[in-house]
Amino acid sequence: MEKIEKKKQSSTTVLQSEKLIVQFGGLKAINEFSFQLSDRELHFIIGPNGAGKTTFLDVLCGKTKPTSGNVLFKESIELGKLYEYQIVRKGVGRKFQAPSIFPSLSVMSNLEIAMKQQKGFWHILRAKLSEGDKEHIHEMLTLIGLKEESNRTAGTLAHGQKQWLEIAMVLMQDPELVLLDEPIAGMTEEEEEKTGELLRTIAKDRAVIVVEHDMDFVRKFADKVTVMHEGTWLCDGSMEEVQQNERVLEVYLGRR
Amino acid sequence: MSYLYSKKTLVILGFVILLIMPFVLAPFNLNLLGRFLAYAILALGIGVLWGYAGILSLGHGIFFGFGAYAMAMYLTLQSGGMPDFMGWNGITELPWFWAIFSNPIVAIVLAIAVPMLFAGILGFFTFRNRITGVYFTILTQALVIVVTTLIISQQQYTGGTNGITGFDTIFGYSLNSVTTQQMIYWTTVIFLGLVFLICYKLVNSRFGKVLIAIRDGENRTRFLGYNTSIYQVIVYSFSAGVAGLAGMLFVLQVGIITPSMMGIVPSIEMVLWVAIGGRGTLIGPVIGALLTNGASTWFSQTYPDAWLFFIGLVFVLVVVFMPKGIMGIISTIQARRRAKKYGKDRKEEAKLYNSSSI
Amino acid sequence: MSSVAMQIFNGISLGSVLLLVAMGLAITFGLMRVINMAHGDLIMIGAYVTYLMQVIFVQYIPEQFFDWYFILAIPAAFIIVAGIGMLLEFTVIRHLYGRPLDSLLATFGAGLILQQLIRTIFGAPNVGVQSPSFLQGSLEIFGLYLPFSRLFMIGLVIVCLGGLFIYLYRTRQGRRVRAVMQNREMATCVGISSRKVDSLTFAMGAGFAGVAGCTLTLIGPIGPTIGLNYIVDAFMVVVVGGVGALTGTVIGALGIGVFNTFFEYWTNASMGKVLIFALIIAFLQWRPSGLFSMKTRSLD
Amino acid sequence: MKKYKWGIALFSSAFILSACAAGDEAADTGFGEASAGEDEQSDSEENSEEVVVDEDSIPVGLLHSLSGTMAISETSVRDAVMLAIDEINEDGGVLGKEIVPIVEDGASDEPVFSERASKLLQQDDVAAIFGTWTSASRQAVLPVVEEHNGLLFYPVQYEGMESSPNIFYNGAAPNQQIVPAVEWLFDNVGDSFFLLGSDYVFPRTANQIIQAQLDDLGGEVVREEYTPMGHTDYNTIISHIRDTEPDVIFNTLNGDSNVAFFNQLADAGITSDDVTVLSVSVAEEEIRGIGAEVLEGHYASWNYYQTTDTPENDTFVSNFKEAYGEDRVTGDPIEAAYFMVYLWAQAVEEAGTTETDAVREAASGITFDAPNGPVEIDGDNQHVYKTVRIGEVQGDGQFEEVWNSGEPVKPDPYLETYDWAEAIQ
Repeated sequence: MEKIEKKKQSSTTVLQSEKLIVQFGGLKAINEFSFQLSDRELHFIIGPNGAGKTTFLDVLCGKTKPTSGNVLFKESIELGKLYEYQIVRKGVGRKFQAPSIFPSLSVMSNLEIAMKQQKGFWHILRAKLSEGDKEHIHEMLTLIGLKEESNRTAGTLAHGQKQWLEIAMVLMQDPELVLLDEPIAGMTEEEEEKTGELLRTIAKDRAVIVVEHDMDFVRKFADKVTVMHEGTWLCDGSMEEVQQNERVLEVYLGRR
Repeated sequence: MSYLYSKKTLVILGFVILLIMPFVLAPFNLNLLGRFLAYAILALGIGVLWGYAGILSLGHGIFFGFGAYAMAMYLTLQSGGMPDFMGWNGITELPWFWAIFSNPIVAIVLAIAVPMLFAGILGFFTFRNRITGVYFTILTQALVIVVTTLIISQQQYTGGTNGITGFDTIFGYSLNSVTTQQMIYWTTVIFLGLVFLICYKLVNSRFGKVLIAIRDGENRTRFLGYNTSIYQVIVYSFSAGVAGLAGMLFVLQVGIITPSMMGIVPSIEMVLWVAIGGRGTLIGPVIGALLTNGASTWFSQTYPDAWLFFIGLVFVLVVVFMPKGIMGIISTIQARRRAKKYGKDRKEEAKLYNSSSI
Repeated sequence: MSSVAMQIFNGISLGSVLLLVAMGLAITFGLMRVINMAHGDLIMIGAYVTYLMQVIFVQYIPEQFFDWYFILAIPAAFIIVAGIGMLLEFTVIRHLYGRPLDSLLATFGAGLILQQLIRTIFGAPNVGVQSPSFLQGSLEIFGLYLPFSRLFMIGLVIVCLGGLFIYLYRTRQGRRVRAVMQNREMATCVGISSRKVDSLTFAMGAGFAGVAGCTLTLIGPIGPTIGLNYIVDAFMVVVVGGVGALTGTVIGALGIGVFNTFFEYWTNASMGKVLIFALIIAFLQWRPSGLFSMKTRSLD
Repeated sequence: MKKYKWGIALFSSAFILSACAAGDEAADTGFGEASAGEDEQSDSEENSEEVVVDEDSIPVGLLHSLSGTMAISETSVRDAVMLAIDEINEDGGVLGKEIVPIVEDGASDEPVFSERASKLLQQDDVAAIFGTWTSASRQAVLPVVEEHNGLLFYPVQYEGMESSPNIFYNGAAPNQQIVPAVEWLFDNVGDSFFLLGSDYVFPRTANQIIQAQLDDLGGEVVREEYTPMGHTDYNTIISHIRDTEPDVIFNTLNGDSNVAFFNQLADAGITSDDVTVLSVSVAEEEIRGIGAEVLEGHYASWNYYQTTDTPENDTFVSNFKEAYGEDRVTGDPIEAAYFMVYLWAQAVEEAGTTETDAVREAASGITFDAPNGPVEIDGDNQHVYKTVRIGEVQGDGQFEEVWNSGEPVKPDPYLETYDWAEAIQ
């Protein structure tokens, strides 16, 4: 019932999954999960450990192939059938849970190779950093507050700075859909706040899916929340709505 | 910025020193240096592959061997027609895959192209199937066994364990005359310079940065939209081509190539030159190849019974305690000096900025 | 028909040799991710321990007990080579955890040192040992000749595997080993000394190399450089079987043994070798992480 | 700042260059400090750095693998050459001068052999090189000695098909080992042959010769098998042997593989009563590695055994044991390495100089009473006349001679005197 309603509302659906199943051996990490995402939406996915949140992101970015079902990006692109790099080139960017930047390259170089560009080797071999590119990178550095550190080796940045750098690397690709896996893990309160603001800025131009555990953070910044449980869809809505949901309380608090 | 200038100057200075060596060294020593320089070219290829792209191949001996065999086949054909071993192995007509090597240009092109193609095809399947790291390394060892066993068992076409030797002229000049050897030496130096330059351009381009990215996080690079396996194939193939070139120059100065020079142990030793010199740099492999071979020549002359102890110990110590090799020590000393000069608080910073790209 | 049966036996017997050689490596490489190129040289030392044991028996023990030298040599080889392994772990390997490719290069250097050490002590020429009389000759059934030495090796491999299995899965110490290998940090948190476990595990892997060296004296030469004959084969077994999976190692060894024997029987020894290694390369394209692999969910 | 770094880089390249030049200096100081040399000479050891070369001495090169896989065989050969040099020096040397050995390690690596050979010829200016074992290493040295007009004395039996004016071949040519062995086996044992060898040049060439010879004799080759170097599993081969039931296994395996083959043959219950194995690469030294008990009753074909009954051999064996230990054994290549030094010394005496062309000329027809009997250099091909001997392995690891050719056989590396060998020439 609910689902049908939603479909009507969203004229610009960015992402849509129907009855997605991912199986590891005997375990169904994702079981008939259906999901929908509108453009410019800051969408949080929450759920207890093992709910399948990260696996869902893995499917979206091509790291894991679905066992059955598929995910449609921009209504026509079947993500389940593409390689990782092809998915990226279609406009899906992902930030991983542990900061995975390139420690031995400078901050600048990290962004340089992340930049939206033709990424075939022939083009890359001859590529030069143009003034426009530099300006673009500097804008991004300003956004994440690392302007001063542009020549520093990325491996020497502080933890929070690495997280931002990775977000910046995702943004440099100018994606239409950004996937973030626990972006504030290990951050100080101040950094969390900054990250939240950053997410809002990002979501102005594109759809964002965030997997997060920190409920205060979710409450503060989420447009919409989807709750997953044991690989299935449990409910969605605003944070307030979700918090009222009987089944969510059951799952989180073990109430029956 | 000023040191960048002087860094280049010093590389050029080193290059010039190498160029004038024929006027300084006796022919025998020149020949020795020449073959070390051929090794240095090989080491450069391995250095780019391993130091920058993080791919450890323990099978570069076969690419080196391909190049060497190609040149040796050409030299044999133009020195005296059909090789002796075919005669007493009952082969009366030159097989086609020998005949094409009678043209020097074809031989030189194939010496580089065959390794590149071979590495390209193998790499295409291997990297596409995401075989990297340790698995790739072990796979290259299997490859060495396949190729060397084949060469040995096809004695009638390859000369078997004796390899190919006994050629003594090139373009009508005696291969062993002092002038010819000098020419070959200079050719080697010039090719070393050229390969160095190409590698330098390569690793300092965006391509080089992508290679480092693949080394440090292959999956992450893929999620930036790069088809990493193509990059790996390209750099593997490039490195194989460089090895082929080195093999070609090597055989000109040594006059023999046998399957035992392409085996597992030589292939590991090639990598160790790079480790000793310093991976992740370009000067490191060159210095490593020259120093290790120079030292092993000197040591085994002086202490023939004990030099294995020594070289084994050096390998262990370098890999365990100096993972960046000689170049690593140099930059540590340098960082320390800089720290002394600018005070303690800059010490950390000094470490941060030592991203040397040569 | 009987020749096919004979080849199957030959294949199994070659497989058991490969398994003996690879078992220690399956531990050091499979469980600890250390690529021990000196494994072949540890095998070589195991063989020299056997030789030494024979020399001691010939000189000091009455002749009627001669055959016992071999029985005693097996535990002796295990203990002595395990000791050398422990020393190697302490001096070299422990600095290299998490750097598998570096461990390959460093242990290659260590192997050179071991070779030269043995050459200095025992001289460059090969030495010979006499097989104990109870392992000479062969069992003849249904027109097949099954050499006692081969049957002994198959038996020994089963015993070693059984011992290893019981150790890993049925003892406290074994549980600790598995705990450390699966999650080092977690294991340290619950109070397991990972240093001790590393050291013991590596020593055990080395010890099995010693046992392999000891039994290889029944069929092969003993010289300072014999390690090289076995090391690459051993790696192939572990990789084909799947790193970290003992079952895989067993199947990998038997598979390579049987295929190799048939290839060799149908063509010749060189072509057999070429074919089996080509097959391994092709196989790895199909299953990059071997027959049995542990799936992990972490990035890289 | 960076200059420091590059200073080190330059320093290290300077080091390499000086390493290259190290040999040079050694030679130079040798000549320059001739007078100071005598004191050092008295306590000089085998170390080549301490070798002092002056007008009263003649430098010779010893080029063998002292490390790597071939060290197994080659160190004993080097020992034999050293023994001969010491003996000659004790007798007053050559041309009244002392022979000074300069030992180099070929490291079982062909480029190293060629490099060391050029070092010996160019820097040390040696009068002759004694050395190499494998055909590959000999062929690596061949162009070097030809280019610099040096002399190489080669001590091992080999596949023939070669005669360089700068090499003296002191081991058996095929017609001094393989051909008579096949003939003897055909006459005394049987006519079906199983050919087994390591996969390299000598076995493959030897087997071609045997094939041609058996075709001529009316014998049969039931199967030809080659195993890669370092092969240790002979079960499959043994199955083939069972299947084909040959009278004779003609064995050209190299040292290491012999151990595996004979052990496994014995384990399979196949003894010398069932099939006769004749080996051409198994000498006394190899028997010790294989174990005499599994070899007992099998045969070998050589020109010399430790048990060869000549007065020269008694002296040789006792001197060898005295010098290197009671437990050491001699053998064919060791003996060849020993007498080739005497042949060279005699040729130098004859020529009155160590100059290559003169020595080569003088060498033709030189004779010497070697431990294996009289030997003579054949001036046509620079091989040596030698007596062929077939021996049976005894329980103590020694051979008992069962047949010999009676007189030294003329070497014929290209088998020109055999009609059946036309296809191979």
